[in-house]
Formats: sequence, structure tokens, C-alpha cells
Amino acid sequence: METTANLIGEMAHTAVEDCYQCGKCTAGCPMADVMDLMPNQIVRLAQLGEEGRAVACGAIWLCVSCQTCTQRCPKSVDIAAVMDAMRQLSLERGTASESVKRTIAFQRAFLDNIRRNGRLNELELVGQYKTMAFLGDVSVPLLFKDALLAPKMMQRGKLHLIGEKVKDRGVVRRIFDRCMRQE
Amino acid sequence: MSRIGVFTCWCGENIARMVDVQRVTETIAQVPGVRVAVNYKYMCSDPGQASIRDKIVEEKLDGLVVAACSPHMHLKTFRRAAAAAGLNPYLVEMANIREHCSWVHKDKELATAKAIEIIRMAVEKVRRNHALQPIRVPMTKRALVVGGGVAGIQAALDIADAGYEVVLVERDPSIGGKMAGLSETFPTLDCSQCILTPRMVEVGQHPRIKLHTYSEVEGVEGFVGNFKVQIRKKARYVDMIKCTGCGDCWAVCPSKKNLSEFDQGMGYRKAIYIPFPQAVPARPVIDKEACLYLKNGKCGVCAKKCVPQAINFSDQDEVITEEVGAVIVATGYRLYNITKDQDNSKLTGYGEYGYGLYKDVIDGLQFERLASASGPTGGAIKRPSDGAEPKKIVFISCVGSRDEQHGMTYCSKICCMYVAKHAMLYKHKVHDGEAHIFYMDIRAGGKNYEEFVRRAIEQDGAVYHRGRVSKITQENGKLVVRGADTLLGQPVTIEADMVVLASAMRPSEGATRLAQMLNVGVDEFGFLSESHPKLRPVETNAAGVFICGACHAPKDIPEAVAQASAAAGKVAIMFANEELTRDPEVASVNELTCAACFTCVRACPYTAIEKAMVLDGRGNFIKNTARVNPGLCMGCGTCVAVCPSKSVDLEGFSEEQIYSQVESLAL
Amino acid sequence: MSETTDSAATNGFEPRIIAFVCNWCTYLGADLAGTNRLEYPSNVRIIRLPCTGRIDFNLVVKALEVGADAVIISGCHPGDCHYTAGNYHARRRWMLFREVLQTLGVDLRRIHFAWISAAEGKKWAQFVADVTAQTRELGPYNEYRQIIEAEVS
Amino acid sequence: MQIGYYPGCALHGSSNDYEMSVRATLTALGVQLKELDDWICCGATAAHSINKKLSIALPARNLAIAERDGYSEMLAPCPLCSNELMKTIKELSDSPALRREIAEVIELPIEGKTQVVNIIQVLQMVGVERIREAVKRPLSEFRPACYYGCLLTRPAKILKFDDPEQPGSMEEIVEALGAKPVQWNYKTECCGAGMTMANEDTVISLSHKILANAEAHGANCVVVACPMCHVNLDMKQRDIERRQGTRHQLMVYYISDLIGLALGLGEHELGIDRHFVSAPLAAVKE
Repeated sequence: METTANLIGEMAHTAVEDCYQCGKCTAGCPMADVMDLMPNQIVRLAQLGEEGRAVACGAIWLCVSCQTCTQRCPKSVDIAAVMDAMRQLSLERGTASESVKRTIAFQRAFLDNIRRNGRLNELELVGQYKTMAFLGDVSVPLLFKDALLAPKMMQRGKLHLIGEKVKDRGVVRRIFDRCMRQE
Repeated sequence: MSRIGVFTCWCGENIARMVDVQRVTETIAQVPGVRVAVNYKYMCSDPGQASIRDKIVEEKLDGLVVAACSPHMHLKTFRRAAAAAGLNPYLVEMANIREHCSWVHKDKELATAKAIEIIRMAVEKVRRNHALQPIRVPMTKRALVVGGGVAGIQAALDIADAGYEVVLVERDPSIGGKMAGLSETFPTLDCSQCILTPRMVEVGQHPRIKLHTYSEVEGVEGFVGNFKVQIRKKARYVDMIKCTGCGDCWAVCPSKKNLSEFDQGMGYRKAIYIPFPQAVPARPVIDKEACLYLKNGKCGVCAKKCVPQAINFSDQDEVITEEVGAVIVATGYRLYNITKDQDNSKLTGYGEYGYGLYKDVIDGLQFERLASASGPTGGAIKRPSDGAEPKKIVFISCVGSRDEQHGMTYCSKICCMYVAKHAMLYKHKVHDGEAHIFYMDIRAGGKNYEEFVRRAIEQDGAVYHRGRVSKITQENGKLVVRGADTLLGQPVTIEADMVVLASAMRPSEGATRLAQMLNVGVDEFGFLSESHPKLRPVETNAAGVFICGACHAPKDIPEAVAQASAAAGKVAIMFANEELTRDPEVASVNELTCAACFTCVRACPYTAIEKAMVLDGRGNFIKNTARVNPGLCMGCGTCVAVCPSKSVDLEGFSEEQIYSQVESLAL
Repeated sequence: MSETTDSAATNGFEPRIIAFVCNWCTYLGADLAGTNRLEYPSNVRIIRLPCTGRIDFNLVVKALEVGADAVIISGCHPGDCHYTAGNYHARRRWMLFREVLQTLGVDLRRIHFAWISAAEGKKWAQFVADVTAQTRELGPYNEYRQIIEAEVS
Repeated sequence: MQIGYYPGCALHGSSNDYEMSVRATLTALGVQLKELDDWICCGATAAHSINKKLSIALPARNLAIAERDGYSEMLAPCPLCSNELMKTIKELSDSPALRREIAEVIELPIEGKTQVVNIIQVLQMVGVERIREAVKRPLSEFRPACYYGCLLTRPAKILKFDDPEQPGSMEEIVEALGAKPVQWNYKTECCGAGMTMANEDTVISLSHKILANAEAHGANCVVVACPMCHVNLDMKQRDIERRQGTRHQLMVYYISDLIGLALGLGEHELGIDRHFVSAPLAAVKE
């Protein structure tokens, strides 16, 4: 029988069934303190084919992909990849919780920025993000959270009004279309 | 053979009911070469056997078939009967017409027909049997025990007490092994040295035990019954005969700051030293790396001080040869080295635990020394960095065990128990202290083991957290242990004064090399392989070589001791015979046709076949050939099947015999 | 089953089956079947060998040659071999040999490999029954004689 | 020595100080950087969070260009980029089917045979000894805490660089410059990387812990090899100080900065004057 445990396992190219729940991933996770579900619990849900609960949690969007869990897992389970799989699945199923809409909006904005320029244009990203975030409090992403930073960056030549663009932007767009279509 | 006797048994009604024994007898009587064919109610009974003996004599029979039950039941019986009548027992075969015929069929016609064919097969086979003499191998009734830990000590004493000589070889300066360094032992908490040292003394004084300490096995020749073992006796620089063990030498030795191996590097020893007060033999050795005189010719105060003049700076390694008939391997274990310098590239160590980086992160054996009354702290729990009494200790299980990424896949079996013991000992010594244990499962299968662990939790207040630890850092004097409590589903951070890592058990260094010398197999981790996991647990596939203790797999003291006695028993059984008698139904090579491809040598599970040379009378080389050592062959016949040139054959199951059996079934 | 055995004896084809079994597992399994009086067809003739490792597969050919309609090879389960590895050797060589047989045109449905332990009397009885029934279906193995003739001519 | 060069968006954006320092230093060491023609973004965290195939296709496009232009090795100074590139190489080498599929997507043949290296590996190629010899101005007053962060060494199975738990390659280099690196605990802890937005408080406290631990162990500066680490430790240091009510004033250098300084290059050409924190090195308490 095709269990959904394999679903996450296959998406992440890792054997989630190997996990014996030692919790080393949770123990080492820099974000665990603020997660609503622990990494080992997320793997457990994947094991049981109950990833439904996992894809709705905030934790998968708090994961920084620092690879500490994957590096130290005694059973060689790629937990970081499981987190990626959960994120992708939660987008497919549209189950992401309110609290993380902002994160997702930002990452979509980021990709859209790449889609059009081929490379990241930070200043433009802010604008895009604001429009995409459509949230009451639009807190400025990444580097610019501290309102004082932007001007300082300008004066240090760290922020460019006109960002770089790649020559062959057509191929970038086609790559995006081909990949996104697969979703 | 032309004078075969066939004796068909009724087995009361058991055979006769379903097989027409009369018709069987008449039919078989017609088979060429069959001199007599008779049937009788109970062939295995005394009168039955008597009738067989009489017929052998009267009819000068040269071959015997008893058509009755399974050979596993009575072949020995009838071979004995034949021997009693002067017929070589290997000229007797059985035809199983009970278990394989009368008991499993319901049609008398078919059963009878089948019985006749079964017997005909046996007749064709026995026709081609050879008279064989049991192989007798003279043996040296003297055993070698490698390893002087508790297992080796037990094995040596048992064999010696059975009346046989024992040669005991130990790599360290004293016997005692790991157990001598333990504090108290689970589940009874009796003092390790108190129970072990008397046995050590016994070994030292036993008239039949020859002790080689500070020595290592360097080579092994020969085979079961007759091994020649080369042993390197490392230069000790102390004359064992002259020395009285008075201790004046190490009292005056100025080289003080040498880490003590016995104290797991937690204490110091002199350059001339005995590892611990109760050492056997109570004779010192000089550590040539640390001795000022041996390094740069200065000092030598020990020699000046030594009244009997036992110090000998010009001492040299010496290789001696011992002759023994059996070998017991009891080389024990070492701990997984938690730092990254590993003998095996796969074992990357646990950088995240900071062992070797933070003084107060130690392993289980080091804690044993801290808790031991004979230890560097006299049994007071003091942390290495500053000698302060730790008020909070974290114990971590499964370090290197059950970890395919950094360590071994197997469970080291004893850690659950000694971690509980450590927590207990600590709480007994430091009443206001906190003991925290990180574990994955508590494996306490053993007499009074579960109760012991519960006691640690319920009475001594050890706090168990179900989860692994990810990282240990040191911040303002505390060891910050970041683990998880998977039962709560949250990370746990504990600021401890000391951390004890229960690191995995691995076979001791050099065990694989020794195994190779003895032709004993090892598993992927270097543990020695037993001959059969259930039925031959202390035997190996090398005849005359036995294993016991942690060289076979992770084991605690009771198991190691039990296994040691088992191995000793096997040796005693072997020595109880005048000489080694082995079943002559073994393989042999036709050396003239042998193509010397040595496929058989590779296929033989008992390394009983060797590469040899055929020489002429004057000893000139003629050709290479494979040669079976009948002393080692167990008669499985694998070599016969793999030989491309059909130059190997197996007595009792020869090609000729089997083929003729098949042919006898031709329509 | 007894029905078929008995009646089949008089009317219809009864296959001849030769079994090469190891002394320590399957032979004892067959003994156990006897001790427990587990009935099975009488078509099988057992040849005792120390170990399946001893089986030279030309024996299989020989068996077919003398008119066997099916051949059984059975020994200890992997890992339980009395001689540690004999059954592995057997299995490995069987893998090679079956290809040879195939190319020779031998019908592999006539050859049955099994692991039957000393404790599996029931399994032995059942196995023999199955092989017998199956071989009855296949009918006598005359093709083999033809192969031989082809080889000779 | 000549080597392919994949700057990545950060080094062409707000972390251009890192690029300045990498270029200046490597040039001084005789390493020619050949920037990858028309390279595109590696997709970063966003791609592998949102679309697996995209997270392979974007790095693959760059790898394919590198192959086409015959680079056997390519430097990616940003650990996030090099991580994405190397994970992609692994995926591609595991599955020929995927190789074919991705080649279609990115409109270039791809095998994944270009080796991706980080800045420290390039310095090791140059040779620690050669660096030692090239030193004009020994950094004896520097007590750096070498900070590797997460992605420089993890996951070890893919990156195969240094020890993921107790690394030492940066220390070896700064020692060659005459600096005295400190032994500390947070070498490989995560600074929170790009989590600023989702959960800034955590990032602040993680970064604070790192700076505090460095100081506690006697460091008078921090050395990094990652633009994100630099952002969190340098650019946000004021913010950290404000929120934690502490004062760090700890210079945060790129590994290339220190080499540049030791080779006698100026703060301006190394882009050090673009850092947010500019504080004198605290006098070393022996």
C-alpha cells in the first residue's frame, strides 16, 4: 500500500521511516524554542502519513535550513529536506497558517524578482514585497527591518537604485515557467 | 563388494503394517551381491543385533544395510554392532523405511515399492563404502588464553582447575583488564576489585597457569591439538625473578607526570610503576618513553635504590614459542574514541560534545575511576578541571552506539545499566547533587536489572530525559547541554558541572589481527564470529579455537564469565580424550589430477585445505596441489562440489556413491 | 491428498521425484514429518548429503537422465547452515547452473529449490505434496530424453 | 592561478564589500577570477522552500554555463550559493534521468562536473605557506573569533569541507597572518540567517549569543566567510546592542579582509569602510 509517509520521504529523497525519534534534531535546532511543532514531531507525522498537521504548522516556515539536524541525525535522515518538502506541500495544499503568510509572501516576492531580473534587486524586492504582502503592518523585510538601516546602506554604497539584470532574461522566465508548471 | 547383508526391521508394527517386509526381503535377496536378506521384529533389540553379528561372522559379510529407522536414530548402534563382529563400522549403511516411508504413506503397495527402492539405493551405496579408521590426532593438552581480563581469568582458572596447563597472555603489565578499574558493579553494587583481585591472585599462584604479562601473541602455526604460538615479551627492564615488588624504585623515580593508563588518564604514575596496588604480578615495568635514563642516560636512581639489583636497563624484547592444543580468545573491548582521531574513517567522533576540548566532559570508564575508592580522587567525585565537587552531572547514553552516522549501528548493551549505576553512585556520594540522564530506550533485560534501574529513578532520584543531546558548549564555567525531551516535545537545556558520555564498546585493538592469525572470522565491526549463533556460541570455525567475553560482542561481567566457563568446558572436553579422534568421513584431494586452481581452498569454511607441493622421492618439486588437513575437515563436501577438475572427493558421500544411488533409481 | 496418491497409483501418471537433501536440516525435517505421521505422496526418493554445499549440479542432470520427472534440492535456511556457509555456496552455484540448464532447454519448472529446517516437518510434507501435484500437471518429462538424443546425435 | 567565479546576488548587492575584499585579496595573491558569463541567482532559500525543481534548475543553469565555458573549479564566496550549487551537483550525479530533464528545462547540457569551492578552499589552493610568506603586516594585535556559521561546513556529506563540529581551517589561515585566534563555542552555531523577517527576535538573540561568547573568550573581532553572517553580526550589531541593552562594538571582518590587511592593502580597497561597525580593536588582555 502506498503510504503518505512515502510522499514526504520521496519528495525529500530521504527515508523518514528510519527515524527512531531520538530528538537530536529538536535538541540542536536554533529555532526550536519558537516552533509550534518540534522537528522530530514533524518527522513523526511524516512517518505516520499524517503530514496534514505538519503542513499547517508555523514551524516549517521558521526553519532556517541551517542543516544542523541533517548533519547530526544518527539515522542519516535529511530533516532539512523534510522541512522543504513540508513547505512545498503546504503551498500546494494552501494550508499555510496566517502567521506565516508574510514569510511566504516575501519568498514569492523574492522568486518573482529573480524571475524578472535573473538576479536579486533588493530595493525593488521591497516594493514588490509590500504589494504582495497586503498585510496591515507591512514590516520591511530582511535587511531593512531597522528603518535606519536603508539610508546608512545607501551612504555606504550597499544599496543600488538600479539593480543588475541578466542579459538573457528570456531563458530565466522559461525556466521558471517550466518548473512552476510541474507543480 | 559381493557379500552384502540386508537386515529389514519390522519395528514391531511401525514398519510391517505399511510395508510388506517379506516381499521386500525376497526382492532384495535377488539383487546381485546381496548374500543374505532377512527381516526381524526388532533389529535394534539385543537379539536383533545378535543375529546381525552372527550373520556377519557366518557369511563373512563385507557390507551391511539395515533397513529400519532414520540413521540419526540408530546408525551408531548398528555400526557398533558390526564393529563388535569384526566388520569395519564404516561398511554399514541404513535405509530409512520408517520415518521416510511407512510412517508417511497410507498405501501398502506404494510404500512397499518405495521401501524396496530405498533399500536398493542403500545397497548400491554400501557396495562402494570404504573401510575407514577414525582419524587420530595427537594433541598437546595445554591451552593458551589470550587476554587477562575477567573472561580470560575465569577461563584460565577453570581449565587449570580441570587439571590442564594454561598459558595466559596479557598485553598490559598486570592482569585484571577493564574490570579491575571499575568502581562498583551492577546490579548488586559489590566492589569490583574486592571480587576480582582474589581471582587474580589465584591465577598468579596457580601451579598450572603460566603467566606472560606485558606480552602479545605475534604468530600462530599449526592447527587443532598442535598450535605453535609466538609470543613477544616486551622489555620490562625489571628482572621478574630478582624483583621483590618492594616499591623502593617507584618511590624514588623523579619522572612523575605520566598519565596513568589504569586511571584512564585521570591520574599520574611514575616512569617505573605497577599499574595499581593489587597488580598481578606485583612487579613494576619501566615506561621507556618516560624513563629519563632510557631517554638520555641520566638518572638511574631506581637502579641505585634497588637492593636485589633487579633493574636492567639493557633489557630487550624477547620472542618465545609456546606449544598448545587449544586457544581461547578473550581480548575484550575498548571504548569508542569520542574525539575525532579514529582508526576507522567512518567513525568521525562527536565534535559536538566537546570531549577532549572541555576537561569536564569524560567517558564512562573515566567516571569509574572517579567513583573508585582506589581511584585518583580516592572515590570522591571531583571534576577534572578544578577538583570541585560537581553539583549537577549529565549522563548521555548511546554515544557511538545506535548511530550509523557517527558510530556503530549496534547497541552496546551494558550502557543503560552502568549509566543508572553511575547516577546511583553519584547520588550516594553527593546527596544534594542532581543526576540527569539522556536516553533513547532503557534496555534492562537481565536478572534484577529492571529493578536496579527503577531504584536509581525512584529511590535515588535520577532524572531521566527521553532524548539525545545535540551539543555541549562551555559558558562561564558551566557545561551547557542542549538536549531534547521528546516526551514533552521540547528542547531541554541543562547547565551542568560535569558530563559523562556512555561511549560505545568496540573490540579491543589488534583483535582483528589476532583473529586472522587464528583463521577466525570477524564481523564488520571487528567482533570475532562464533561458529553457530545458537548451538556453538563459544566455538569458532577454526577447530580448537574458542572465544569468550566482549571480543565476541558487547557483554557485561556475568555474561562474559559464563561464556568463559563455557569455553573452558569445551577445552576440557577436548583434553579429556587421549588424543583427538575425528570422523574419518572427510575430504581428500587426488593430487595427481589437481589443477591447483585452489577454488576449494577459497570455498572451505574451515580453512582445512592448504596449498601444497607434490615432491618426488628426492624432494624435487613436481607440481602444486591442494591438500586437505583431515584434522580440520568437517566433511561438508563443499570442496567436492566446487572442484572443476573433480579431484576432490568425500568419504562416505563420494561421487561414485551418490551417482550409483541415483542410477539405482533408473526405470 | 491421500485419495490422489492411492487412486493415482492405479490409473494415470505418477511422477518420479528425486530429492537431494542435507543431513542436518531437511533430512531431519523429513524425519519429523514421519514422527508426526504427516502423510504425503510416496513419489519422492530422498538422497542424503552432508550439506547442500555438497551438491554438484550434474547430479540434477543425472537424476533427470535416469527418468526423474522433478528434482528437489533442499537444505538449511540461509544463516542456519550446519557448516555455516554451505547453503550459500549451493545457492550461488545454482544461480549459475540454472542459466546453463536454461540454455540447454531444460524446463526449470522441473527443479525445485527449498530451505526446510529440522523443525519444519509440516513444510516438508506440504512441499512434497505441492511438487508432486505440480509435476502431475506437467506430465512425464519426455522432452528431456529428446534433449539428450539431440545432444547425442 | 585562474578560477571560475560565481559572485551571487548578495555580493553584487548589499554585500558588495565582501566582493571588493575577495577580489582585491585574491588578485594580490595572484589568483585571477573569471566571472561566470551571465550567471543567474541560485534561488536561495526561497526556491527550495517553494519549488524543488526550481531549486535544482537555477543552480544547474549556472553549473551548465560553467561547464560550457570549461571551468573545472568555480569559486562561490557565499555559502548559501555554494550549498545550493553543490546540493544540485549531488542530485544530478545521483540521477541521469534528472540530468536529462533539467537539461531540457535550462536549455543547456549539464553533467555537474564543475567543482564548486568556497573562499577558504581557494585560499588553501593558494597554500597557507605562500600566504604566510606574503604577509607584510603581521596582525599580531588581532584576537579573532573565527565564525563558520552553518552552511560553510554543513551538511558534511555533501560539502566534504573541514570538520562540521570542530572546524579549524580559518584558524590555520589567520594564524599564518600572525593573528591569535581564540578557542570558543559558537563557531558553527546558526545566526538565524535570513529569518530576520519571520522571527527577528530569535535572530537578534542568536546573533547576540554569538558575539557575547566571542568576547567572553577574549576575542577582539570576529571573522566570517558568509554575507548573511556579516549582515546579522555587523549590520545589525547596533540593533542587537539596543535590544539586548549591551555593548559589543566588535569588528566583524571577512576572512579576505584580514588577509588583505596583512598583505598591506587599504581598508578602502577592501571595502572595510563600508562595514557598519568601525571600532578600534580592544586591547588584548593576556
